[in-house]
Amino acid sequence: MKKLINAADTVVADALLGIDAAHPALRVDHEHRIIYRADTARPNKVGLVSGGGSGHEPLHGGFVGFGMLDAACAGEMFTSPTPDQMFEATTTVDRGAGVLHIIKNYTGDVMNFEMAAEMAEADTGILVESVVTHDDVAVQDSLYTAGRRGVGVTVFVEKIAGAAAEQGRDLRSVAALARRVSDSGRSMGVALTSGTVPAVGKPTFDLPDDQMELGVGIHGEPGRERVPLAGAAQIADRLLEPILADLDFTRSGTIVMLNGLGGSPLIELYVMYAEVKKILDRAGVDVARSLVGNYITSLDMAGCSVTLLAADDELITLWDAPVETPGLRWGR
Amino acid sequence: MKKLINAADTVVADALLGIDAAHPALRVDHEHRIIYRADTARPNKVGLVSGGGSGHEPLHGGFVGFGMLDAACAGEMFTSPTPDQMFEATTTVDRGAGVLHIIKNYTGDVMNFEMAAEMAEADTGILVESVVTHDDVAVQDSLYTAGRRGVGVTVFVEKIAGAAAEQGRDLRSVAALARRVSDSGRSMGVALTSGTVPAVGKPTFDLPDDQMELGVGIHGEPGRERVPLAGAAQIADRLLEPILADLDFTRSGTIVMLNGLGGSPLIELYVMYAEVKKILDRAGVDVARSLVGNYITSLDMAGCSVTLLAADDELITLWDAPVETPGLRWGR
Amino acid sequence: MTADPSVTPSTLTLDNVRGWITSFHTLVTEQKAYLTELDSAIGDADHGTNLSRGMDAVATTLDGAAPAGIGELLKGVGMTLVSTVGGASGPLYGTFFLRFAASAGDAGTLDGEAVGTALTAGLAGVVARGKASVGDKTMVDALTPAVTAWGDAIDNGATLTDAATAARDAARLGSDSTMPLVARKGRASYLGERSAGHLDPGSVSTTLLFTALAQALP
Amino acid sequence: MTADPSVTPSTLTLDNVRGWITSFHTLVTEQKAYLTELDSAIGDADHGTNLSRGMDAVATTLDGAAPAGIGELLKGVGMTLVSTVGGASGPLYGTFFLRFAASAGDAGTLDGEAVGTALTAGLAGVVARGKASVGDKTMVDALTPAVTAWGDAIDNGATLTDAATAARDAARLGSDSTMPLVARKGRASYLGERSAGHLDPGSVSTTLLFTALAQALP
Ligand SMILES: Nc1ncnc2c1ncn2[C@@H]1O[C@H](COP(=O)(O)OP(=O)(O)O)[C@@H](O)[C@H]1O
Ligand SMILES: Nc1ncnc2c1ncn2[C@@H]1O[C@H](COP(=O)(O)OP(=O)(O)O)[C@@H](O)[C@H]1O
Ligand SMILES: [Mg+2]
Ligand SMILES: [Mg+2]
Ligand SMILES: [Mg+2]
Ligand SMILES: [Mg+2]
Repeated sequence: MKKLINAADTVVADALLGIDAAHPALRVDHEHRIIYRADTARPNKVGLVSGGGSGHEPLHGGFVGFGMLDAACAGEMFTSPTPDQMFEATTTVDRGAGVLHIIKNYTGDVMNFEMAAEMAEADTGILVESVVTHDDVAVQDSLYTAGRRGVGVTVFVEKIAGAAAEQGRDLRSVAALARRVSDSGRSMGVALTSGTVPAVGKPTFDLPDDQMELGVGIHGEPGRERVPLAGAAQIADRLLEPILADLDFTRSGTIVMLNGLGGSPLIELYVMYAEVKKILDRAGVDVARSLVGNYITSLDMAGCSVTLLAADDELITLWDAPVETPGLRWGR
Repeated sequence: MKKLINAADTVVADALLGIDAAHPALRVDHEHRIIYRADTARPNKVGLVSGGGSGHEPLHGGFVGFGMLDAACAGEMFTSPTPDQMFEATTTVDRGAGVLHIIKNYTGDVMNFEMAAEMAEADTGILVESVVTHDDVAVQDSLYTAGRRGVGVTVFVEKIAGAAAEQGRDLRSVAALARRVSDSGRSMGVALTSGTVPAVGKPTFDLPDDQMELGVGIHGEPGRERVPLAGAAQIADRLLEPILADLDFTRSGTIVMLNGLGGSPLIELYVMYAEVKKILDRAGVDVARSLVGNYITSLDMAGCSVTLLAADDELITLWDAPVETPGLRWGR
Repeated sequence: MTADPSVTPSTLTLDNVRGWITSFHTLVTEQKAYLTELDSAIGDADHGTNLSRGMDAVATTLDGAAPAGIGELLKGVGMTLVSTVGGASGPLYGTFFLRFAASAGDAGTLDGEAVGTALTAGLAGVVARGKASVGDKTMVDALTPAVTAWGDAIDNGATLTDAATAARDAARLGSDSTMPLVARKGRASYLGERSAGHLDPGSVSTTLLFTALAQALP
Repeated sequence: MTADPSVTPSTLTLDNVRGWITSFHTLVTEQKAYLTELDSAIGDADHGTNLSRGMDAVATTLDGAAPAGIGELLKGVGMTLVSTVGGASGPLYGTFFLRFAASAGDAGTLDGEAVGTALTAGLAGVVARGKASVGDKTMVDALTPAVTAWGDAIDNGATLTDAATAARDAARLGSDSTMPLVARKGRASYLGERSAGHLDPGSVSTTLLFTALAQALP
């Protein structure tokens, strides 16, 4: 394992020091491992809290700031943060209008956030709503399973709900919007190599030199199938096929994210995006907005994921609204 | 070699297709492999042209846009672009006020840009000035060698000269400013692994599991020395020691860039930045602004570099000026 | 542990409970790598790390604490687990101990029936939180038969020691039964058919929980 | 190649020049991997790729072109190299051919002395562009002795064939001499002392250039 770290068990704490030092617009509570906006949101703005295991940077801490999250809770590497973190964040960011929890659908995250919401409502009366993202089409969806994993659409939910909250909408309306965004997105990823969790010290899974893992999860969860390594065009095809089969993206504009998983250089992401765009053009999908880069990663995993969001004019307007975070910034 | 590409010899062309598709604010001349601003700069703005080998994304194409470059020429992987590309870019972006060439100090880049400038002045009368960046302290500087390599400070030159050009300064003044920035920056990098050039198909250099290459170049050029792998704190020390020995950074504000080389995840860059910041604080260096992320990369090389720029109020004001490019964006 | 091993206990004392937690800590520490290895086959390779981080914190908290009753002691355990483990197992083990504690109240000792009631409350909390049924390939597959076995043993007049042994054996059988199952809850469910052929890590740590209880009731 | 091999040529014809470029293309193609390997030791592993990309483009350009004179032909070669090679070798080889072409002008044939003058002009261009001296461990270390050897041979009344052979041998010796040197120009100079013990790739490709000339003047 070759990593720019001090020790496996200090990575999260050390990275939080770096985030704190690098971004004067953020404030970090190191005891609770919470990243806040340094400025105070105005009274009656709905608060937005997200969080999850570390190792997916810039998600979530890199999306804290004007027009997006008010706080992000950092868990251990790939491990959900604990309810007391979310409770602390929730009480801190509440400005009287309640707080929305944005949760990626993993059993641990859902349960920890649930406990935090119960604590907040019981102990303080703060209204909490939550949205659970579940956009990974690699996973079969069913009432009898844990459901689909939450991945790329989480970035869209945080941006769009953040813009709505900044505009002064109330908790119910922001939560409904967030759920609409979550339901309108689909994602699929591919790994060329496994990431390495520092505490484990070796790659999470072995992948032969001539194979790739299609439908991989952002914690290195195995995907749909292991297939021979292919060219960018074929990879794009195999990522988009299940996405386009799952939801009709031809009835509105679409926001597309070509996301790097951490170990793939930008030039490769652009190569992939070119192929994705060709397929979308052929499929009659109108790309209204696009993002290419590392937004929701899996440590040093080589590979990428594609997220499509069916976005009507309201969502696109909110997407375009000003945002000022380390990970996304425009309009200010 | 595991890469998200179609074929080794189409990577640059394919990536340019992706850049074109992803960024409506850019326009790509695929024949000449030039990335332009899609809008036209106003008359009499000094034009800024840079370029270099591909594989360092977002440099340079990701820094084209309002407040930064007018055009970037993309060479083959790690190979300087050719004079006809720079000639074409120069004549296209000239708005009557002349053009500044921003060149990283590598023999090939310098000679190719030189020929382009000769062509432009001889064939069209366009005034061309140039700045050659040479900030890599890993390399011994001397009149009898090719001099230091141009690396991270190039990002600062492009941003600050871009802001000055946007403000309407004339060619001489923009060029002088660019040279001042170039002379005020120092960089040093470290590789944990080698990147792999697609056409070569295997890592440029072998690095044992327990060693790192200190002072590596962005094309995988060997560095100062190969030393045992160390923790983030020691690495930060060994990167900053030669930088701080080479120039006094305590006499003004400093802009710091902690740059990832392409294969290292953001969480590790933050860990490194925390250590860098501690050392700078101890050394009495006042960090006025900072950047943490992938800005000048070396394909999928794991590792990072640090760049320090001694920045007086003028430089910091220009740094803060609005910029709208895929790689850097604020104020708009 | 100050329990006198020569006496067959007829109640679970505060000291027994402390011994239970201490033994669980020891077992989790010993089996940390094994639990993580099980989790790397069908999860994300952290169950051992998670639980041992939590039990280390529990040990630190308990050290020097002088809780007045079983409820207070186990509430502390539950809260510590909730706030240090994270992941799926944190809320689940945390809820288990919190509900057990609530059932135990400020009692200083619990008889076999009261322990059964508290265990049942803990199980109900886990099910309410995780919504898993037996057969979903989770810790519930070990916890459910263990709690049932305890109750049955006490109903049949067994000593606490025998009840704990029966519960431990039932947990182990329940854990073993997860091997062929396809997971329907938790991270392993993403694997679908490929989750079959592996033990569920949480069911193995649950077996440790009852092994620890049996060790604390010698 | 339409040159009649049974006749010892006394001038360099347009056909000889075409043969020179064709042979250089063939040799560069054959030695592409070797040149890149040399460049990976002390450079960036692309000299073979660069030069062969350029010579492939030259071959395509020349194919079907009917230049009126040596100058026109080699100007095309130079411009193609400049616009397709990139890196350090592009401007250097490009400048070499452009200066050679300018010296040759619209002549259809060149005698030995005129070839010497053109070679000298090419060398001067390379030095002006790259500012390297003999001993800096660059292509100049092969080019300089080769040009000198050609001139000396012609001054001593040698045939063009013998002059070309002498130039080729001098280039090779010059290239071999780069082995122990510490590079002072180009990418290898970043290595300092560690550049010693390796051949300079550009000097090896320059040897191929004169090997090709000798092949074209049989
Ligand atoms: N919904 C659930 N109900 C009961 N137990 C569950 C549930 N989901 C997961 N588990 C248990 O949690 C264990 C995994 O714990 P752990 O690895 O610590 O958390 P995570 O899955 O978040 O990494 C599984 O082996 C399983 O026994
Ligand atoms: N300043 C210079 N003068 C003469 N030749 C040079 C100079 N710099 C480099 N070279 C030659 O160029 C060769 C490298 O060419 P190439 O690998 O194609 O370009 P790059 O170094 O840009 O990758 C070196 O081996 C050397 O012979
Ligand atoms: Mg986990
Ligand atoms: Mg090169
Ligand atoms: Mg786990
Ligand atoms: Mg080279």
